[in-house]
Amino acid sequence: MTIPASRKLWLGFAVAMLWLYVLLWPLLGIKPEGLEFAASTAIWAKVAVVSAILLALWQLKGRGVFDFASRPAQALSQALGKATGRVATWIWLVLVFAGAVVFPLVTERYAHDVAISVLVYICLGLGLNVVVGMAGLLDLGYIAFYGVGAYTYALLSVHFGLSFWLCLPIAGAFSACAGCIIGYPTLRMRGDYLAIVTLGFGEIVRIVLNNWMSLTHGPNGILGIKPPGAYWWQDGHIEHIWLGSLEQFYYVILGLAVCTIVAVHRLNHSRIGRAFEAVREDQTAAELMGVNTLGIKLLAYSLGAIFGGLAGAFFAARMRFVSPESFTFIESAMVLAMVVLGGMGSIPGVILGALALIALPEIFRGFELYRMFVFGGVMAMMMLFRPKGLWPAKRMGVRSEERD
Amino acid sequence: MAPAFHKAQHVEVFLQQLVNGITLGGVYALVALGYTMVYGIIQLINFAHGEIFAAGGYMGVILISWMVAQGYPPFVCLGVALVLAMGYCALLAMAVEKLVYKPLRSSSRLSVLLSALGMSIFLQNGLMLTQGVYDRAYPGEMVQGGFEIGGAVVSYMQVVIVGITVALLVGLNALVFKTRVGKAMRATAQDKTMSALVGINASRIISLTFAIGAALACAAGIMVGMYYGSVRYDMGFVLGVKAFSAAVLGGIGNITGAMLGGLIIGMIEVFAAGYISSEYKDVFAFIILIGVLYFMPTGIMGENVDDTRV
Amino acid sequence: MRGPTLEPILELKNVSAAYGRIKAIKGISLTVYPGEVVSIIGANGAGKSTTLMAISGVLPITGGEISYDGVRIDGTAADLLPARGLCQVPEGRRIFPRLTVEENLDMGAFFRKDKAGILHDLNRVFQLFPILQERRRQQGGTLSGGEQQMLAMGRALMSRPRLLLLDEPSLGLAPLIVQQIFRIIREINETDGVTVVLVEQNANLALQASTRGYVLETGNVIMEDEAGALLANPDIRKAYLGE
Amino acid sequence: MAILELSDISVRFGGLQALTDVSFRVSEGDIVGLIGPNGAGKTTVFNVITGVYQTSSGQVSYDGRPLAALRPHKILALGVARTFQNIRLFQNMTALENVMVAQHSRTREGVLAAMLRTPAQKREEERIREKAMEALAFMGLSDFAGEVASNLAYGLQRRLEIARALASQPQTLLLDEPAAGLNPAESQELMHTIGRISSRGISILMVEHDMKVVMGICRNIVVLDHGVMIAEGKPEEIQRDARVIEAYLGH
Repeated sequence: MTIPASRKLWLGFAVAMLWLYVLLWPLLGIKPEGLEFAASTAIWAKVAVVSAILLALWQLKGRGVFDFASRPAQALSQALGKATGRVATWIWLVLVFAGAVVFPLVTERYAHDVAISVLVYICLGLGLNVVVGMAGLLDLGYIAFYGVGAYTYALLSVHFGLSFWLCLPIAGAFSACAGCIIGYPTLRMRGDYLAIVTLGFGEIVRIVLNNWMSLTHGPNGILGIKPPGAYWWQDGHIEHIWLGSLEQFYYVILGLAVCTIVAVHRLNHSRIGRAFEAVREDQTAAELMGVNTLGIKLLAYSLGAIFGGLAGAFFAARMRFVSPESFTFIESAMVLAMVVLGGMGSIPGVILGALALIALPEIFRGFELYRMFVFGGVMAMMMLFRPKGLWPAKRMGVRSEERD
Repeated sequence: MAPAFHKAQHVEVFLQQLVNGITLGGVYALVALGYTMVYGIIQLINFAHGEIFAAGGYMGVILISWMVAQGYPPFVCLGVALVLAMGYCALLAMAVEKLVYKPLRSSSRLSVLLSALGMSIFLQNGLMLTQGVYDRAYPGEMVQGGFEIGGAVVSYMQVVIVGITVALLVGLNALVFKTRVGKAMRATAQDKTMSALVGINASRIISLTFAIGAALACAAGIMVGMYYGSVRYDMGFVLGVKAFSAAVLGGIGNITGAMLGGLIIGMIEVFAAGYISSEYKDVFAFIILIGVLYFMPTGIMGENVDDTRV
Repeated sequence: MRGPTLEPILELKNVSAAYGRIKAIKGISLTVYPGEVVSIIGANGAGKSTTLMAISGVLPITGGEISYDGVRIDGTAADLLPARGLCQVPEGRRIFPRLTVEENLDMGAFFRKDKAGILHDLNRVFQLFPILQERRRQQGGTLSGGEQQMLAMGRALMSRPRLLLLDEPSLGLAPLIVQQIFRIIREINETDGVTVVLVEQNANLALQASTRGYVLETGNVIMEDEAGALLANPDIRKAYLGE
Repeated sequence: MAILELSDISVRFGGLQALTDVSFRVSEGDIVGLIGPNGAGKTTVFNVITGVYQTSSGQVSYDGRPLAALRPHKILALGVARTFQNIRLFQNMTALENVMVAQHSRTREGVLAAMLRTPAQKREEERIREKAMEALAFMGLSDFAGEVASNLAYGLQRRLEIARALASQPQTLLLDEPAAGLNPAESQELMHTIGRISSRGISILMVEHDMKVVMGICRNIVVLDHGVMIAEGKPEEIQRDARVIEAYLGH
């Protein structure tokens, strides 16, 4: 790196920091009581120092200063990768699954609760992944299908006393219908219009839930939803019970999540999954290669909606209460963030994304307020530095440049 | 009650709605312009635009509160705050553009859209962290009183809002259609390579577009704050979607269309709230958005036939 | 026209460029002297337009050197070149369709501040293309193909170029209009002293209007000669029709 | 017998007349070259045949059936496959997956079968894979089956596009500038490949600039200029046709 280039970089950095101060100070420093500089300067200084250090490190890295450390580290990680790669995938799967099964036996109530939300979000993330990751259709109102599923079960349970297990497919069907209703008019639209229309649709669903008092009780929500019934091992023999403990719910959602994972995985490796991806990659070429793109997009929508609806029905059963508050845009954004963070189109990526966004903040509970702030920033930065996500969708094969 | 009295009352209500609709529609138009200009030039739905609007509302309350506390007269407060806050928002939008949109110029549209969404969440929560989760009230009644026309009450506040809106819209029109920079903006939106070949620096024009859109949104934020008396950190979300609907309704990329679309959406909302249901007033904008995209995707001033595209 | 003491106004040394993985030009060298009209001819896909886009700085080059007026210009941003007198009329004309004729012309002088000079040049453009004056309030997109070509050339002239790159000015135009366009190209060259690099598919037409010519085939220069000599050369036909 | 027939095709875009009364036919097993200067409307012809554009007047018929108002995927199902001027592979999918997609219209197993992985679905997937490998092998791409399309060298991407088109089991193949960007050795090989495709009984219509390729393998040539057909005939006739020479070289 030549000196003028690095000087230019630092000059740019100085301008950026000045700019940051101008943006930061008015928000914190102008008070009716008078102007104040201490608080904003303190925050600004922290940001400036941290980013200066990062910039310097990055520059040093560019000059190869850290090669002495990074080379062996890289070699080590490669060796590790090779070693783990030698263990067959199914062994890993069995280990993870076994871990998930014994998890509630070795942990506390609070951990069960967190684990249940992680699994619910995994289902949601995988469903959205079908739409966004596989078919490449940006959906910003995905949570609406979750809501449709939840209210379907809630209403059927409260008014007709229908069983959870019967309602599960009904909730899926209702969500699929909702998916078609929103999907159909948007099929011929350009990609980015789709984003805003789905966002609008999500809001419509929330507003309707909030105001249709006679059906949904509005913001008060619906109480008294029955939990799922099941045959459970109790007192030495199997008998029918109503699920009550978090542990029992955990196993239900674990089953649902596993089914979702298997279904999405199989779908991914079928002609339908390939058609989804072809539409994502190049819609015109896909159409010309024999894929009915309109039909395939509608299918992607309704499939995504079904997964969302199933998760919604579970959510209603587990909470035994639903209200419109659970289905806001922020929830949609959160599910989307999982998919993006984990890696669009990648199943392990989505699982990782759900863990990162739901479990991590639980660990850092003190920073609750900063959660969405950090999400937003990370989401934007991800697109700059790692657009394929933490665990990118895996493709076989090597690069041909390496070969020849 | 006599039927005649009924009728008079109907007319009054109608006039009142009309006045309110114009006020609200003007605000939507100001915000819609930012969406439409940015979309026209880099084909991006700038989700963060709604947050710029909210930031404008906050900057207004911050500056006006401070100046009122210093004892300046209301109109001076308003004028100075408007100018300073518009400058602030322009800088904010340019920073966002330089930081996350410019490096992604050659990436897929999905990537840019997601980073715009991320920026929107980031800014919204940034506002919440610095300004708190609760509503922040504008100081007292800035502009008090009003007058009556045919039974409809027009507050001076509404007059001020409509006045500022009209002035800004006229100014923008002059800028875009009369000045050289405005022509360069339109040229860049139509053909970036060609505009480089005649010596236009596209990056600078794009930055400028963000700055102008942000300044207008900021003014809208301040006026909404004054009109409703307070601002809230998440007020940019729903208003942003409505303003975007207005831009689409007018034909995205089209400046005159955005102004018209804003007015129409504002009217529809006010009349729907008045005559159909106030609970569902937000739904109508979304339904119109979906309907327009389905039945006439190029909007009322379709982008292929009109010259006012930026 | 070309004297031994004259410095070249444009010089390409072994320039290569690619669109993604497609190597569009593979080591092109050419020299243009002030006052010349040089044509670059060749079949579709030979790399003619790519060469112009590389000169104008729109397409970054992957090898070689480009000098203009004795100064290296490869790596210079495209929007800085018009102010230095290097201007291109790209293939397909690319007028701004929703700007009026007048606004299009004004954009040609975007970087200029001399009001009097601009007005003078505007009059010169209207003198060369009277039809543009008639249509000056009309939107560019509503003009016919020939008028659009004239507008594109007029827009380029508004920057008062010293070197004008013209890409396929005859594309899609009726023969009569083509004649007219080429007459004006000669006039711009002779009266206004603008050096012209002309890319054409229509080889005979281009060579008749030029002093020298280069023949491109699949990204390489395969022939270079005085225009008259190239016109008489039977191998040109082979380069086009593959006999 | 004509398998693909264009009669009096005209296409207008706004005020622009892209094609004017173009009529020609491609007989079964024929190799037809479609040539002409820039902007002559060659790719437009392809887009009309494959249903991307609608004609303003005239009719395209295939196997005696009019193609009007059919969506592109239906036209492919009838047996017309194409490649693209600017390569349009599914960039982030592997070569094998690219080719497998092309069989979409020839297969039928649905979502439920895929999720339950029914025996019929498994058999069908197996068949798709076999056919895809066959198409790759035909184009000499077996070694690259697992590679992501965007990582393939340019010449290989061109070949992969042809493999993808072949995997849809077409009777007619439209090639849009298959030799663009290839070096002389690769063009030579391409000519050989086109010959092999033709010998499988597939009719070929190709747009190409490289006259060595066109003159070398096409049995018939159609020349367009300004959207008008100016000549049609055998290669040697075309090379001597005064109107063709004028269109290319001027006068």
